[in-house]
Amino acid sequence: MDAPAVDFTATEIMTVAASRLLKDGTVCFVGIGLPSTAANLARLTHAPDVVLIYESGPIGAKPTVLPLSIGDGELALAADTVVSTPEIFRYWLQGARIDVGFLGAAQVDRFANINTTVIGDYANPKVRLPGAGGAPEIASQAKEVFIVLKQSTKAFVNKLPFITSAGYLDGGDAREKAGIPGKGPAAVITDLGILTPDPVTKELTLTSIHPGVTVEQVKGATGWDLKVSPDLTTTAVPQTHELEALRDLLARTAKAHGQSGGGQSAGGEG
Amino acid sequence: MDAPAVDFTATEIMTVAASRLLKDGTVCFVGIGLPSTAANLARLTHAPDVVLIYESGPIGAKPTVLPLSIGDGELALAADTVVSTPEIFRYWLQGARIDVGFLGAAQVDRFANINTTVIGDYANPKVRLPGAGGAPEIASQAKEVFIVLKQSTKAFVNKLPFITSAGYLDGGDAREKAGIPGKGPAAVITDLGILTPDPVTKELTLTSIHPGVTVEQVKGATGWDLKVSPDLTTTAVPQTHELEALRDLLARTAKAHGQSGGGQSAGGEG
Amino acid sequence: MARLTPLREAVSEIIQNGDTVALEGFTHLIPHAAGHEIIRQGKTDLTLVRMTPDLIYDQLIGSGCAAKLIFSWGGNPGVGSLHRFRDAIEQGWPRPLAYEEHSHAALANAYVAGASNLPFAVLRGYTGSDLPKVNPNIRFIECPFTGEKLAAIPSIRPDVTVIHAQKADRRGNVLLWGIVGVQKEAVLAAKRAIVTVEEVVDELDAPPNACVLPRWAVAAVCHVPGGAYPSYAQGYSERDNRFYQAWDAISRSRETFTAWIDRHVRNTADFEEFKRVFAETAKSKEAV
Amino acid sequence: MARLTPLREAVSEIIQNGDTVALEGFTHLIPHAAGHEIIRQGKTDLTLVRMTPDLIYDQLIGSGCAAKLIFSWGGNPGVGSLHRFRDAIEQGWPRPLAYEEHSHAALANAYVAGASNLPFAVLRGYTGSDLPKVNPNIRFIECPFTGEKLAAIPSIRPDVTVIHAQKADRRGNVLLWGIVGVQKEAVLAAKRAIVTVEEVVDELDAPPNACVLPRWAVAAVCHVPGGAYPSYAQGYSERDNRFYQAWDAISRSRETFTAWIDRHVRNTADFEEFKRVFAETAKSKEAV
Repeated sequence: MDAPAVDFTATEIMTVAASRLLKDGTVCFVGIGLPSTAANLARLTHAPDVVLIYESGPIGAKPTVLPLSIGDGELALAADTVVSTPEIFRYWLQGARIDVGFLGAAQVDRFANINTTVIGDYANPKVRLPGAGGAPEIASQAKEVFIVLKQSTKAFVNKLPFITSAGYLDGGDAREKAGIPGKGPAAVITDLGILTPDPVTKELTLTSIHPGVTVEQVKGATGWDLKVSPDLTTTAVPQTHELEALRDLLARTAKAHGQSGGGQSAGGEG
Repeated sequence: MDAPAVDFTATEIMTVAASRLLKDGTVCFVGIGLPSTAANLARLTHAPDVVLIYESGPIGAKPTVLPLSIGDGELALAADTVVSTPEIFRYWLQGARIDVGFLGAAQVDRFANINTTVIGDYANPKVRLPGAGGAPEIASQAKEVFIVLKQSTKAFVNKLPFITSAGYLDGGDAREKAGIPGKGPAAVITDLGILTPDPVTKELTLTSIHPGVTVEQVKGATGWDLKVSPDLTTTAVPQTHELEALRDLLARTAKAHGQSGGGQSAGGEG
Repeated sequence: MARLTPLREAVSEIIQNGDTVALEGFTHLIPHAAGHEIIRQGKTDLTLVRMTPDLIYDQLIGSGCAAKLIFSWGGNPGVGSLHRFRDAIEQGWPRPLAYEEHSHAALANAYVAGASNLPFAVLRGYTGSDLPKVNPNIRFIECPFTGEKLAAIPSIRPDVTVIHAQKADRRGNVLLWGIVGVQKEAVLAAKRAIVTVEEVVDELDAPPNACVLPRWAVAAVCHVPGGAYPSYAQGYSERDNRFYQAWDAISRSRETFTAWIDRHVRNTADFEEFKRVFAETAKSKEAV
Repeated sequence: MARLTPLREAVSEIIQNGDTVALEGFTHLIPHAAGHEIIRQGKTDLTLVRMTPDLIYDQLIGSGCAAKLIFSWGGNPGVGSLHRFRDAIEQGWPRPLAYEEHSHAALANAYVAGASNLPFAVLRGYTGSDLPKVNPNIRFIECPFTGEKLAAIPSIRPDVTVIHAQKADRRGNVLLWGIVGVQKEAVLAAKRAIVTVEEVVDELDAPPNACVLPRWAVAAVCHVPGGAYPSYAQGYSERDNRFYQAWDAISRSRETFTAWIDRHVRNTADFEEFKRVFAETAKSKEAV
């Protein structure tokens, strides 16, 4: 029986909301962690023909459990084909064959630029993050980009210490002027709501808020004075079949990996 | 029983002489036609571990009959692996992994430059030849090059109308100065003898003459005043086992291809 | 997204007059049936790209389909010259043929650059060759780190690439194997791709890391068994070396060529009829 | 030409102090046993190259083998930070670590350029990123035909590349399959290559167009079953995700790290002994 669910966590609605943005048939370059969870949930629910590409080489991956790493054998076994990593980046991503790049991030700024490199000075970092991985070219070359990460003032900062991967740079037409081919981030999906770029200024604006969350909460979790859309909507709650699919997926994954929450770590690769 | 053969054709001694130049274990990039015949004869006689690479993709090809074309299925079936044509040229030839490039030619000049493009003017050709194929990069990037073709004044010309693939250019250190990595043609094997470059001038010099051929005959088949080495030797006649291996190979080939002399055409692909 | 479609429709809808078209296949898997269909439909003003313009391009050129040729080796492999190619270049028949000439290494790299969505390819190549003197699309650049001089050529980005492969599944995913040549690169370098296949199956059963083209990278998949003839499809057919030799006589004069093309291609409805007519011709010759 | 040789000899003879060494494997087939042998032999001043320096490089860095790191993503996949990598970068322990940082796309292209014997790689990349500001080895060049601006980076040419593969035959030909990552390019970009394998067989029985490295492209093949552990070899073993999580605690302090490396690597003779000692540790933990 399908109906709106009543009991779900903030992470669950974030994952479901992210998954819904993936249309069936879309060719999606998937980052590990939350993006991979959301993309596979889409594949297991409304988008059976979504094509999932992982930077390690699988094209058309159909994992039955979530990969813990970007190169799990599970990804290769049921893929349409597995190519080399250079080919993934050269023929498929740079080849302009990717509709959606689905990324995580350590930090984003108000123009949806991404930092996964350092906090503090590059030469003398306060915190050294994993680095770029595939993100700079996914962010610039996928036709559009979705970013999924939990919202906090640590993660949503006014000015990034380091731009690893371009969103809209300084906003407006800066991205276009820099000669970046893809259209850029279409949405940032968090545990509190959905932020989308203003059509003109490209500043991230709260356009959907998850049920039970207040605008003040979202603003309080943002490191700049977050604009709120006059047409602010409330995110549709997960349907029971979506939530069941997600929970089954995570349970299968935990069982297979001998641990809890595989694929749910925030610091995912790429 | 192995012994010097008594009855053989000019083409046969040419092929046997060419095959003998290939050392066992050599990695050889093989052109179709005479080079392929000679290289496979080497593999079937003194050089079982020679590695034959064809530009269509087979690496370590071990055909039981000669290929009529550069992409015969026979080449793929018993190869160590078959890669893409771009990979052959990029990772294996340009990657400097080829010991010997074994080429045919329509014309050569006194510095072992090769023409396979046009006779006459490029824009208004008298005879349009097939073109470059793989030869320009084989000639420049293999560590050394062997050229095999029948000798005549039409083929051995003083000045080429078009240099498709570099030998020693204008001679001396011209090749080195042009920044060409490989050492260049080590020998031109014909149906009359073997020509090798003078160590200093790089001019092709007759250093071995096939039994029963006169120096005048060779000079008469050369479009320039051919120098003859003071140490001119007579080419060792084919051994019976070599000749038998060659004839068996050609017979098997004729039977398989339903024709005579497959792989013996002079206009083979680059 | 690949549609399973008759070859006639695919050629009609996907190839336009004036297009840059690459029909690839390195001796193996040459898409002859698709070449015939282009002739049948009278497509014209095409810029044809192919590393080894052999019989298939001799037929297209002799039929007047081509305005320009980009190539690196033009001959009848193991036999000799391509007479229609030479007649077009040397005598302008049936129309003048512009041509741009490269080496195999350069064209292979140009397809790789095209598949990689780069405007040019870099290679160590052409040193000492006269080709750069006659082809302004061969230039030289410097490495920004070492200062070394390297050759550069424009990438190949066909409007349409046509290949022949062994298998497709019902959704349009394609598998080829054996001598795979530049086919994957040629398909991915193109805006649109047509693939003719020997067989349509429920499951590809591709080995790991095989050369597979996913359905969404291909515009049309056409089931044309034997569609590589006289080339071959490994595991399905053998190369007809005798036809390559016979082509020398057929193509030597304009008259014998035109008669052959009219009878076997222009006056047949499709590749199935070509095969019937061709078999009849072969039989009657044997009878004589 | 590949010799079948014990891993100890291969590392001793083929890897020299100060070499540029790439140990590759993209989650799959990571050559951990070879990494341990490098630590055991106290190789030092290495420039280590790897797209994803994960546990294997955390161990090499923490053991003082590395002077410099060239990389594009440094983390414990699915778990978090690499503590030894961070300690070296942030605190200079056990020695300062120079590093050069790229994106995956750039390093993958740099290996391709290395395998192709080109001095640099060209890619559409880094646009809008701050990485070119901190890495002088990221430059921009112009297309000689279109004037477009493209990124360029130096090719990667390791002195030695080390990989793990599923199979070798007795002559030293190597087959790997599944997620093959950048291994072929890394091997062909290197002056010398060491391959550890799960199995040595009479015949590879490779499918057509498989990822095969011919024996003459490899310096040494070493039979080290399980040599990817805690990474995996498809068809042979599973990734030990629990060890990746356990590494977080082991590596968090210099003391726990050093104790682990001493017990499991420095004080074991080879990978077989590592496996025995490791199994004992695991058993005693379960007992507690």
